[in-house]
Amino acid sequence: MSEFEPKITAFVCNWCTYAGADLTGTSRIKYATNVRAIRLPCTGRIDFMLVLKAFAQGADGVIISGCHPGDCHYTAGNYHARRRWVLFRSLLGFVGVDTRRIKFAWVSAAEGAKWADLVNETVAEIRQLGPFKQYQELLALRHQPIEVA
Amino acid sequence: MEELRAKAKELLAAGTVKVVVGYGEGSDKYRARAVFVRKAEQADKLICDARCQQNLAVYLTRSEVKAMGKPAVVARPPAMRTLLQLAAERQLAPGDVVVLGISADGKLLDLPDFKAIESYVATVPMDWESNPELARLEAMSSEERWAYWKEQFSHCIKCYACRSSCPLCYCSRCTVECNQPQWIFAAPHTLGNLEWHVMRAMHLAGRCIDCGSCSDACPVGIPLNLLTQMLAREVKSDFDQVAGLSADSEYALSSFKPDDKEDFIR
Amino acid sequence: MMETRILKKQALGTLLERIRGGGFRVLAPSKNDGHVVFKEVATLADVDCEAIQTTLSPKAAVFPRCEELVNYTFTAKNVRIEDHEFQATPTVLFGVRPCDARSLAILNSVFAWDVKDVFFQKRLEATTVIGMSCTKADDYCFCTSVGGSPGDTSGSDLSLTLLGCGDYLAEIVTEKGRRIVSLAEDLFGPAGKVNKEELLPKIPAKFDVKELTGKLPDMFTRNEIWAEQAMRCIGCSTCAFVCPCCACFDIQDEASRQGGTRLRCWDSCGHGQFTLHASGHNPRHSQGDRWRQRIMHKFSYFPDRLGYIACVGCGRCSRSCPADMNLLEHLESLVEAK
Amino acid sequence: MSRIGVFVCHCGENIGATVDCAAVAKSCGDLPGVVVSTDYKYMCSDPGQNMIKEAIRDQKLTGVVVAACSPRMHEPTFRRACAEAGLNPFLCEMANLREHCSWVHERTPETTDKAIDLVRVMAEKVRRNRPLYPIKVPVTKTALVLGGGIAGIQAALDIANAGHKVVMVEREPSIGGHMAQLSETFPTLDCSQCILTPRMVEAARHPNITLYTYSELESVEGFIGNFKVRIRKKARSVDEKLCTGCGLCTQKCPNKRIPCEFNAQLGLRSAIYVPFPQAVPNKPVIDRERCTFFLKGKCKVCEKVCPTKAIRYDQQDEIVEHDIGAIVAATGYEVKGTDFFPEYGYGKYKDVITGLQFERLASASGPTQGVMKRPSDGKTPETVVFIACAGSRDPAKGIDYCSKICCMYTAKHAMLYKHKVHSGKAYVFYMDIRAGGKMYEEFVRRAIEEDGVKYVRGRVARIYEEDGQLIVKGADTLLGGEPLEIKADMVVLASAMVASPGAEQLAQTLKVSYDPYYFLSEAHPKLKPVETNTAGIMVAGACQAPKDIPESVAQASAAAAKVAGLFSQSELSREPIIAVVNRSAPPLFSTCVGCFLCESACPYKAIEREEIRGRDGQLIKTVAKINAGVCQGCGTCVALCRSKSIDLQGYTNDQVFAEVMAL
Repeated sequence: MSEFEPKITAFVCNWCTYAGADLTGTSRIKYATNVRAIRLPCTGRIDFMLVLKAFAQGADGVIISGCHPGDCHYTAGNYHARRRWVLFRSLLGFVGVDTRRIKFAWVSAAEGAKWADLVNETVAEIRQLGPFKQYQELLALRHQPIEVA
Repeated sequence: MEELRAKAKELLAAGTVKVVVGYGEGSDKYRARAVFVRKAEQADKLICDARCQQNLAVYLTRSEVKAMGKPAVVARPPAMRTLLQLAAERQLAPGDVVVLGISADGKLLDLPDFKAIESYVATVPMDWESNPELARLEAMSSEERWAYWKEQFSHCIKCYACRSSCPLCYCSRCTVECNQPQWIFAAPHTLGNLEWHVMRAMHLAGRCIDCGSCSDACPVGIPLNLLTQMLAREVKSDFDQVAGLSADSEYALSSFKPDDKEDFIR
Repeated sequence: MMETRILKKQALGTLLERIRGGGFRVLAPSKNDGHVVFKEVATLADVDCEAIQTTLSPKAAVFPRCEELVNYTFTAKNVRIEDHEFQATPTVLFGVRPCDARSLAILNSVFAWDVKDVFFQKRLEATTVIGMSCTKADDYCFCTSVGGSPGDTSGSDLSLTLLGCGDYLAEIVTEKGRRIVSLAEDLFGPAGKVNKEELLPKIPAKFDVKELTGKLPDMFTRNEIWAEQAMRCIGCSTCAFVCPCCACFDIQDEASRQGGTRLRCWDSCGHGQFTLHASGHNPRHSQGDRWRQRIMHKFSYFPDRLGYIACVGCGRCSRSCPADMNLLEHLESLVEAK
Repeated sequence: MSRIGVFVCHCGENIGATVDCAAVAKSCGDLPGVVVSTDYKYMCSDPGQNMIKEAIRDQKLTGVVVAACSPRMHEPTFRRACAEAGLNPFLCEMANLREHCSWVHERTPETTDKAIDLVRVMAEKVRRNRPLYPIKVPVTKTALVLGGGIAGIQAALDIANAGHKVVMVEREPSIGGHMAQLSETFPTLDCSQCILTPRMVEAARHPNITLYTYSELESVEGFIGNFKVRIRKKARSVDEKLCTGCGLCTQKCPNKRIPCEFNAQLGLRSAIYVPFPQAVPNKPVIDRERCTFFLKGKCKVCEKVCPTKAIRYDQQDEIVEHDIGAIVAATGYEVKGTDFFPEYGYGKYKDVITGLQFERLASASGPTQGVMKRPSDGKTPETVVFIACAGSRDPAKGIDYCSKICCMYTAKHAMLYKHKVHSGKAYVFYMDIRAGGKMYEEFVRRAIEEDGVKYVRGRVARIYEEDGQLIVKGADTLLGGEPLEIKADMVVLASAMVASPGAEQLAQTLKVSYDPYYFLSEAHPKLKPVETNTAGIMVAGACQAPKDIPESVAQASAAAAKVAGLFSQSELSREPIIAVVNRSAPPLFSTCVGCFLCESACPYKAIEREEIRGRDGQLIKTVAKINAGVCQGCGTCVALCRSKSIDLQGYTNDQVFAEVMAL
């Protein structure tokens, strides 16, 4: 049986994490192929609904990463984002989502190695957690006719 | 009750307000309903007793009610908090509304302005501070909570009574109605319902004044206020902010402190 | 003349077993966190026929809250569309109140109007209704004002009426009903003389529905009436969703890059967005406009075009309304209006 | 209907060796809306770019995806190419197959799959791209130079000489910076002050330069071409207009026991003081933390003696505001003090000094008038040990980098010492000698060969005091690590150069990123070494990284050239990646309900209020409006807006959503 390969969607800011991931490349540090990064200008731009949409597209895990506090290219986008994540994460936890499936990290433009570690660790952890069956079950249920209350 | 009627009469007779949004007799002896008293002589329709729990502030942002002219509103503490929050969100300006405040024990309060409302609501505890159901859910394992909410959300028929009854859901276009892109599965299947309720709770995080209208209105009995209560508690514990206590409060999600909680961030 | 039998009190559970054994799914009123709704039941113990009404009507069995219509897949440069092939599950709706039972025919009149809706038809075809006469009513019930009665058998295939002794009077209304009885002939004894009317609650007619339907066409422009009635309406669609007769639906596409599914979901004319045009114009701009539509549709357009009043007087809308909009009260005042 | 072209670049072997580019091109040809999909060795080469241009023309493309390197690298290149072919440049997107794929993965089918996914994401995005047009903003042709050291002075003079106004802010009471403290400079042994002070005077007198000393940057708002800065002029307690700089006050001040900053704590100064004789401006300040009057309420000697009545005890800090078009940060560095080194006595041995202190000892204007006397007892040190790499290149100390100037100044120090104390012995402990630079190697060689400085390759493990002498224990690694013990009269640490205090706060005020050592980050290490990633803000000198004088000056001139370039246009074109509040048909006009919760979330205060009025002038509603000149396009408001009434051009909800759905 082939090992479960998690599907992971990453939302990263342009100035720190995307650049940091560029540096990972420039430094030729290898990491797992499971992650697809979506580039946004700032963590402040990351709508929490995007995370739900990533799960609805079958992601088993999500990475959200941007500039360290104080480093935001836009001064404070990451601070606003951080508050949003505090609440969103608690809310998902409250409805029973295993919040280990969403990784938050500050990765600066200088932290190419940290990006590689983050990806590898996330892949390893999600591999351990297994497919996001709870969500996938709901996805599959979508097209069942709802004939009863 | 007589005091309330007299006050309403006075306000209408003097032309201070054009409509008094209050409670009147409902379909049966268990129900009260919103009434819109526009003539002093109709003020006797107003009642005030334990049945009168609907948050009437919900009507203040409706164009039909706005068109009537300046309103007075019969407000219990949750509705008072609503008025403050609506003011903080620029949906009401001081002087836009006369408040006929009703204390928790049913007395008519003299609340001439927002400052007075602020002082009063500061003394009223909110339900989220002590709801045992919150603690019960939190004591569950993640899997149990998921099972619980999956069951609850499977009942949701997406009638949007939660939204319609919520005095802070005053948007002219709700996210669920955006279809370019379609952010939320609008269909009433469990996943679509989960997305809807998570989205709605997030949009009320830091704004919900805990009136419980959403769960009261839900025809299938989903305890939706647990979601917003849990967030209200987080907002208090993590950011030390409480919605609905001040007419110029900061919104928790558009303010920050450099040392906000981040123990979950690598 | 319809055949009547007696079903022994103790035999009800066995009947359910036989029905299930006959390959039917049984949907019956059942408790759900304090609400009684139609759910699949395994045994009689799951069934709760005590409540005057279930919170939601049984219409989902034939008109699901959400159902798949069409699937499509994206290929290299094309879209492949596939009809959704489905087999309706043979279903017995058990313990259906006479008002709800009548609603299926009303729904059918819409879904079989010009185009026969295959999804609805297949489900209806596969559905057998075992009605249960009312033993009590409340102030929200007004079936008798819109042509029904607490003992009406017209929408049922098999109708049960609780007798004083605890046994049930069984009226076999249709061939489908007879099939159910044939699964358990031994449980049905011969019926003696029963005065059914005596067993039923008395629900006096509250208004003359003919007068109402006659009057409404001229009331379209009476905006003040509609606005006044709808003043406290908060514009949710609880009334429509709990209604056994409301048939409005919305089409939702759920697509991903591989393809998608077209879903039919309940919708309501009470929603502000229901008639919102792409231009931004909304012909039913105010809640009063939408309330008028609701009333006109049920009591004027529907009878005019389909011969049915799209209301069975179950009273659910009024019971569930978060703002205490009371349909009966509003209908009465319309009849009285000058 | 979209007509998308996909262009997959091999980047030579860089992508091609790991990703099956042909397979990517083939697979992406089947994506919806894609009409051309092809691969090529080097897309960024002329033939590569021509291929794209031809496809745009021939195939009437409505969108282009270049699957190549990072968009941070070549997005401008390909967008320009598209524009040249008549396609709006914002209809071109890049999929990062190199940095995010080929360079970080092995050649496996999964890597190619990922590459296809990355292209698909961008193809889905580009289908939803809309043509965008640059935003024109006016440019205020006044530069702000932060820091009055040699870098700041050079930048200010160059900009001012190019004909533009300059506002120069210096934290200390005088400009001059560290260079003013130096005795001689390598490799020519020019007198530092002799070459610096004329520049200081020139800067102060320049008609285009407004100088604020004893002042600090309070806040910066706005953006390139349109900054609004507030500068805090700290209270000097002296009316600069009346003061003639006669110096009577400093002579008569009764409190003269204050360690002198200019002399690196080796000398003393008064409470009212001019930092050094050639200070510019040559006007004193009262050190309020040490002035007897401010501490005890009595004294006022300076006021009594001042012939022009210029003393102002009640002077308040003053905030001045300037409209600024560009900013040059030249805030310099500091060196680690001796207290940083436990192994060298934590600063408790008076005769263990830093290189900067040595500069003052060797300086003719210093506390000893340039005579070599050791701090503890004033004795002429007969044996001096110089320790290079004190703190630098030492991960254990948290300073991994090379301070760069120490090799050279240590050679200079040893040489100066030998020139002053002919009989003295000078030892230099070093790790490596880094003497890259014009005449640098020759200079070090001269110290060794002509002046007889003894270079020992090795580290000093410990210094302790014994009988009034410093025992320096080290090892000579060239002699196989043989332990070495030197009895020294004085030890000079070439202590590490670090970011100046407050650098982190400055970076945050300027919204400029910085490295883990708080040195300001340049926008690109090679190609944009003087710009920061915040448009309109340049860096010069040692605030960016350790540098010597010629490098600082060169970078300052480069920064000045960038500023002059910016100021050469009267308006500036900005990327149209900004937020926009929607407008819709009446009666809604916009889905914005005017809650203005976005207002405080905007880091730039770009959200304004707009009143929508009917034809009769009646107010219909008040909605949010984004100031296109101020918005920087972070999108925080977009994610915050509940009704999705704000969108971000270039990263619209529709685009981002489609990207997620493409996975």
